[in-house]
Amino acid sequence: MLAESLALSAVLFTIGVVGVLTRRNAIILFMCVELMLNAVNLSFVALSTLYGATGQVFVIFVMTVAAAEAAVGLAIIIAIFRHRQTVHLDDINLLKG
Amino acid sequence: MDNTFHPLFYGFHFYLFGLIAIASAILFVTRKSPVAAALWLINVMFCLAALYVMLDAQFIGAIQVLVYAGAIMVVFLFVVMLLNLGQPNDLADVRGTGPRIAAGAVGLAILAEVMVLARSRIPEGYAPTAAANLPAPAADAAGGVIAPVAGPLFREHLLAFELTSILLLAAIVGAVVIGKKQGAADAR
Amino acid sequence: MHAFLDGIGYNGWILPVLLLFPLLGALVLVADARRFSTGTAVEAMGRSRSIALWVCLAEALLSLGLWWSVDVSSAAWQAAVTLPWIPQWGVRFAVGLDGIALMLVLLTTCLMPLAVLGSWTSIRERTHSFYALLLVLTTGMLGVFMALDLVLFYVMWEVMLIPMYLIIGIWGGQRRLYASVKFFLYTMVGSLLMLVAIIWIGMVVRRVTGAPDFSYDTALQLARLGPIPGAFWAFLAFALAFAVKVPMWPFHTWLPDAHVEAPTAGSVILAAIMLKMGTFGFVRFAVPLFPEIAMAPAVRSVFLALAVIGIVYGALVALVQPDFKKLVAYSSVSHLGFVMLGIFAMTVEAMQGALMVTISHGISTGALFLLIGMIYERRHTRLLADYGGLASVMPLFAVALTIVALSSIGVPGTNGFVGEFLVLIGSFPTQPWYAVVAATSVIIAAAYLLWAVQRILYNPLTNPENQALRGRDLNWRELGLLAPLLLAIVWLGVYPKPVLQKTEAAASRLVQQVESARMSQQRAQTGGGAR
Amino acid sequence: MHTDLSASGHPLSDTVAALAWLILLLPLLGFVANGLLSLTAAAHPGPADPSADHGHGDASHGHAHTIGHAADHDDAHHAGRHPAAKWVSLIGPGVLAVAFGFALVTFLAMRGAGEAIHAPYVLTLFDWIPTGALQIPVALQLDQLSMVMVLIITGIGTLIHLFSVGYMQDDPGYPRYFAYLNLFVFFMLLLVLGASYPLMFIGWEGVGLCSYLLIGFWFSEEANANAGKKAFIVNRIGDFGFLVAMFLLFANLGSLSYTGVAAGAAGLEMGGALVTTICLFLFLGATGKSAQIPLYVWLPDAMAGPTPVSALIHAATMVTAGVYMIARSATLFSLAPAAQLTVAVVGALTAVFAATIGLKQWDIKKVLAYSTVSQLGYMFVGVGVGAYTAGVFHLMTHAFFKALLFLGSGSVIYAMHQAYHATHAHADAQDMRNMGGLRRYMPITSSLMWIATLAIAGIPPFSGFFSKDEILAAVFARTHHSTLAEATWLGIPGSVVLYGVYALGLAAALMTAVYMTRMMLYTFHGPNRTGPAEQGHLREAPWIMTGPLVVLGVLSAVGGFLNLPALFGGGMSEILHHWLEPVVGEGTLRVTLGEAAHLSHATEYALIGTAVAIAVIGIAVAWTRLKPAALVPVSESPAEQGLARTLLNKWYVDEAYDRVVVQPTLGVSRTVLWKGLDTGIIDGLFVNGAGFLARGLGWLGSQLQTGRVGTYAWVLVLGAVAVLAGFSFR
Repeated sequence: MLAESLALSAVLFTIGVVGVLTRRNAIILFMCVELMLNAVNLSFVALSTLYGATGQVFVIFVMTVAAAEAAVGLAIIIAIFRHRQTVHLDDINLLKG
Repeated sequence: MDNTFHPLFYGFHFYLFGLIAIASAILFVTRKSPVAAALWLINVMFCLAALYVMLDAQFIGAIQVLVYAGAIMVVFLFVVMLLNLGQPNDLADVRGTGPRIAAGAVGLAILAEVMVLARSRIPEGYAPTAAANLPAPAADAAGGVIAPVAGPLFREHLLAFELTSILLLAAIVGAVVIGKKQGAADAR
Repeated sequence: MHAFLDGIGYNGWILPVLLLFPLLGALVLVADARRFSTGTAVEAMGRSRSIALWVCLAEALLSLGLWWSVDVSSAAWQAAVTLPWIPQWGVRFAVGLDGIALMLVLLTTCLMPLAVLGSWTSIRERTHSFYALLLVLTTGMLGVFMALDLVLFYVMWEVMLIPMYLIIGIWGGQRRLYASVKFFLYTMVGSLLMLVAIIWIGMVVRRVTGAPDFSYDTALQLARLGPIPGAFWAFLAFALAFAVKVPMWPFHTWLPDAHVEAPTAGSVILAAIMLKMGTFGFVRFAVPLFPEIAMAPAVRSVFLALAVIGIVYGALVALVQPDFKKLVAYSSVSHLGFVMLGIFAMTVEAMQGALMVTISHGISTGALFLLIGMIYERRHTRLLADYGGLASVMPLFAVALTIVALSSIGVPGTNGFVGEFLVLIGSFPTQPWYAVVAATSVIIAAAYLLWAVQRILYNPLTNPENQALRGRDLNWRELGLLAPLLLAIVWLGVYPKPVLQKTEAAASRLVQQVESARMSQQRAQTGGGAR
Repeated sequence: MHTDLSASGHPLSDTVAALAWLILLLPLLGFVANGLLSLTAAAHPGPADPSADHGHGDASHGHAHTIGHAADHDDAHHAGRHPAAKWVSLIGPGVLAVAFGFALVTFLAMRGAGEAIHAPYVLTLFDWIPTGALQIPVALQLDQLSMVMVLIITGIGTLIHLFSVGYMQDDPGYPRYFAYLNLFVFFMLLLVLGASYPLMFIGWEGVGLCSYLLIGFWFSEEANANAGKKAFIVNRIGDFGFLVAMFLLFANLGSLSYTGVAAGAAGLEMGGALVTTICLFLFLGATGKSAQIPLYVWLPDAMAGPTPVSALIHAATMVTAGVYMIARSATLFSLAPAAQLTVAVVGALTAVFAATIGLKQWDIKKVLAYSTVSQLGYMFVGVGVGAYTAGVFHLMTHAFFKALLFLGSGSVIYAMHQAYHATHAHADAQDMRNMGGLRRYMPITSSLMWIATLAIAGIPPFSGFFSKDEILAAVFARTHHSTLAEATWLGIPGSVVLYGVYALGLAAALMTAVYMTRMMLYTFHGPNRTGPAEQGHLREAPWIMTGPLVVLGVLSAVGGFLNLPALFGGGMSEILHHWLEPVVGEGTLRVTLGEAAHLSHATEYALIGTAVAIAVIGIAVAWTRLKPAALVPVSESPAEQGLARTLLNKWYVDEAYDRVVVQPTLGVSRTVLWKGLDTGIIDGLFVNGAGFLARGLGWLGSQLQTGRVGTYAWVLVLGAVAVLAGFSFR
């Protein structure tokens, strides 16, 4: 089942990317990133059947990182929302070049 | 191991959960309201958990459900509720048709490349050494399912483990500081 | 005189003292400025300019001893002083003089007091820093002429650049910022390439002898080892850096802007001394270090062509300049084109002529800029159209301007002629066509300068502002300032023998060295052909 | 200054000739003295702080009024005498008189040495440019040719200096005038006494400089300043030719001194390309200085200077420098028949061309100017055909009668000025239409001017006849059996060319007679047109001015006997020819293939007959056809029509030069070189272009930082795709 799971992971990852590119809402953007991370986890796990448990160890780390990222990201979104009353990414462009 | 005994059953379930995962992922991306999107994402996560279990990563499957779907997605939902973003109508969320087509094209491009790479020969440098090709981490009696994961976690990757813990700590402090009320920050 | 100089071991300490003395003067000025910050601007001006003048005069007097103490006939470096500086890299504080460098050092030290006197009343604010910069500039220039170590040469090259940039940038005219930045970037680009070449030489020496050594003499030995790969690019880097400074034709556009916007003293030094850095660089570094490349027919004809284009182009464009300073700037491009023609014609007469043109151009163009400064102080305009009929209200000025203009045109009996005549007659045997084309600039030079002099001195005195100049002819300071220059113009024109003899030995040594290198290269080619 | 008597063996070395450098030094001292007098009087150093513009200044303003101030008055003649005028009148001419005395004594010493002198006496003073192979000492060469020239210069120079004392006495720039005049004589002497081409070149450019200063003497008039500038630049074009000739000489013969060149020339082969090019470049130099066809345009404008200047510089001495130079390089020229033919042809063409313009000029000085250009053409024909003695002889006689004519016109103009000054009229004092009938008021000047006119026309026994006739005879003699006859000029055989030159010579002689008589008629005969009030004030110029005229009159009358053709003189004949034998003799013989011009007596008489007939016809035609009575003063006279107008406007040559040469050069250098290339391409494209490029790249970079997260996501993904593509296609 290795090939199929890798294919699935690729598809999920691509859907995540398409989501990131198309959606303008910060929250949904975050979720798409989460989806991409999950896709990666899947491929980790799939390959761990071949290369041993280190794959799964990495999945754990990925999850922790994802959790940390989500926490901080959401905190930021909340701070922005409180300040600008919107989560539209296009309106938040203070860092214009 | 399992597939040797009941290939059909194993294969069927595998494809079942795969398709469900893809469908819900597509639906997740196309939903207007963040809440619906979140729920579809949780669904994807459950399918993945199932796949993990089928791939002999039972611990990871449990963690997936427990941490990912349970904790992180709950936080997302919580934030959505907190900021009252639920109304789908006022958010012209999705970009115009032009960017969407472009995004689709990019997605296809990535898929195509991955397919090409998948078929290409794995260069000799990266091929798995014979030693690594030992049988799948059989659930030996003593450690149960977790032992094959816990062993390397606390032996080779101890440092990484400690670092992630520090990372989590930092994230927590960060989230608290950023999330604090605006007024308190100005008081300093 | 010799006994006296040897008695005090003059040659032993003079060159380092010449370098450090102006810096000392600059420090005194800086100290004085801080201690005296209470007084009015006019008092500050008085104090600072007199300090600067005394320092420059002392420097000039000190340097006059060199005329006797330097024995030009011997091949060794005269008054040489070598102190270890950065031993690991083989960099030494090595200074020394030969006939060519001697004349340029004397030109610098003698012109500096005149430059200070020239800006006696025209520089009014921040005078302390102005004169301090002038003194630092002197050190930089003298250092460039004396350096016998490539790294010291490069350091002095940069030390000279910064004060001039500030002088133009702070005390200049309206478009001074544009002009100073352009001047700085132009020279900087060139000199960075030169730095690369210097380091390349250091590395080649290290490869050959084991230890990196930047002294000029070892670099000279390098030339005798025959062709080294990459030597062409090193020569090109040196040549570009000096071509920008000369300025040779395509790289000259910084000169008119820098001259127009620089204050009088800045213009005088820029024209009289700093342009000679380029030609001195060619004579001292670019050609001797890479003789066979410099004299390769293709390279040589390119430089000759650029020189001659510079001569005719500079003269033609000077013909149509409305601004007198720009006119003189373009005429400098033309005169220095003569120097390059003399250098690359590579005969003793042409080389002597080239050195004679550098000295006489320094004197006559320096005097011309001083005169422009004087009328600019009175009328605050540089456009020739605003003047007319000054000869009847300012007779002394008229006499001085006529003599200096004639020397710049190159009328026999003045210094201009001797140099140009030697360059042309020296370069004719080897480059007949280049010499003839260059000779046509003699006509155009007469045209543009006489036309300019006529528009200033002669035409009817109609402009009331010019009539107001009636009682304000040159004052005693300005006359005292011009007297040595006019004297030098006539003296060098009638009896140039002493100067020519001072530079003859060095010039003929250079020519023989380059000719022998070229002959050996040709033999190698013809001989090599068989291999 | 050590007089290195290396030529001590020379017979002249112990005589007064050793002090030849004194002749040279005296005018220089005169210049320095007059210059100081002029400067000290005019110079008032300004206030210490020049930029303090305190309006019109304090007392110093008033004081400066008298000195150097009047120069900007239109009429510079009456602003009050210069305080140092007394001293200047003494120094100026005095210095020259002493020099002339010295020259005479040296001349007598040279005659005394008689035939013993074959080698020139070279007196080396000090080293000028000692570099490598080029050793140019400041050396004076005293031989027969330079002696003749020195005598002419100092002799006529003294007379003209005396005349100028009277003429320029009231001019405020009086010391400045004499300073320049003395400086001019110094450079002219240096030109003729120099022992090498560079020395001659110093004198060459020096006289050009002094003519620039003197033409533009009244510089407050823009026309005068322009004329001075034009003279210097046109001379400079000639000097370019001289320079290139010197380069060729040095590069090929290795030496620049006359003796060295003469020795080197022996090795050159006859009619070779090298020697022809050298001679042609020398001739280019000569055309610049002696106003021949291509470069003559500056001489008529040079009349803007004071009249004595025109007499000295633009008639007697400077313009003859070209003739002297060709005579001096006789050895070179005789080796290049093609070059000699060019000289002769250009000389003949100039003679005719200038004469045509002279016919229709109204300004008395312009008539004389064009007559000078024409007579110079004659001299070039003389030296061109190898008859160097004839050329020098005509040079000498021309110096006599042309100086007389110019000074005469000077005293006429002076008288007219006095008249107009008295009645405060503002009419042109030089225009012949305002003169007429001056014979009654200025009998001496008019009779002396008649002598000069007859001389220039070529009426025997006056000097002009002998010198002009000898040139024409020499041309005729060389039409067959001479190196010139065999040579070809642009394909035309030599003899045909020489016949053409002879014909042109006769035509020029005819026109000379016509315009000179026209000038005399209009100025001295017929009714007076100056105006009733002024007539009272018309009178002879003071003796200080008319004295030199008398001396010149005598010289023009008897000058011809210096070189009588062998036909008449018997023992007394060809004195000048024998005198110049050692210097130019050898060159002449080479041209005439060894024998002197062996015209049979019959042909000589025929030639003399035609020449005299031409002169008489010319005068008669002018006398009968011209009606001075019909003339009216300038104010009322109608504009010229047709050919007369073209001649008056000198065939529009100046305008042509301006449109063909001057304007295009200025236009090209302004639009193409300066604006186009310099500021446009080099500055605009490269320098500022580089700056613009840097700024552009900066701007481009900033466009990426839009602040929108979406953009960054896109860039990220595109980057990933690119990387993947890279791998997949590897």
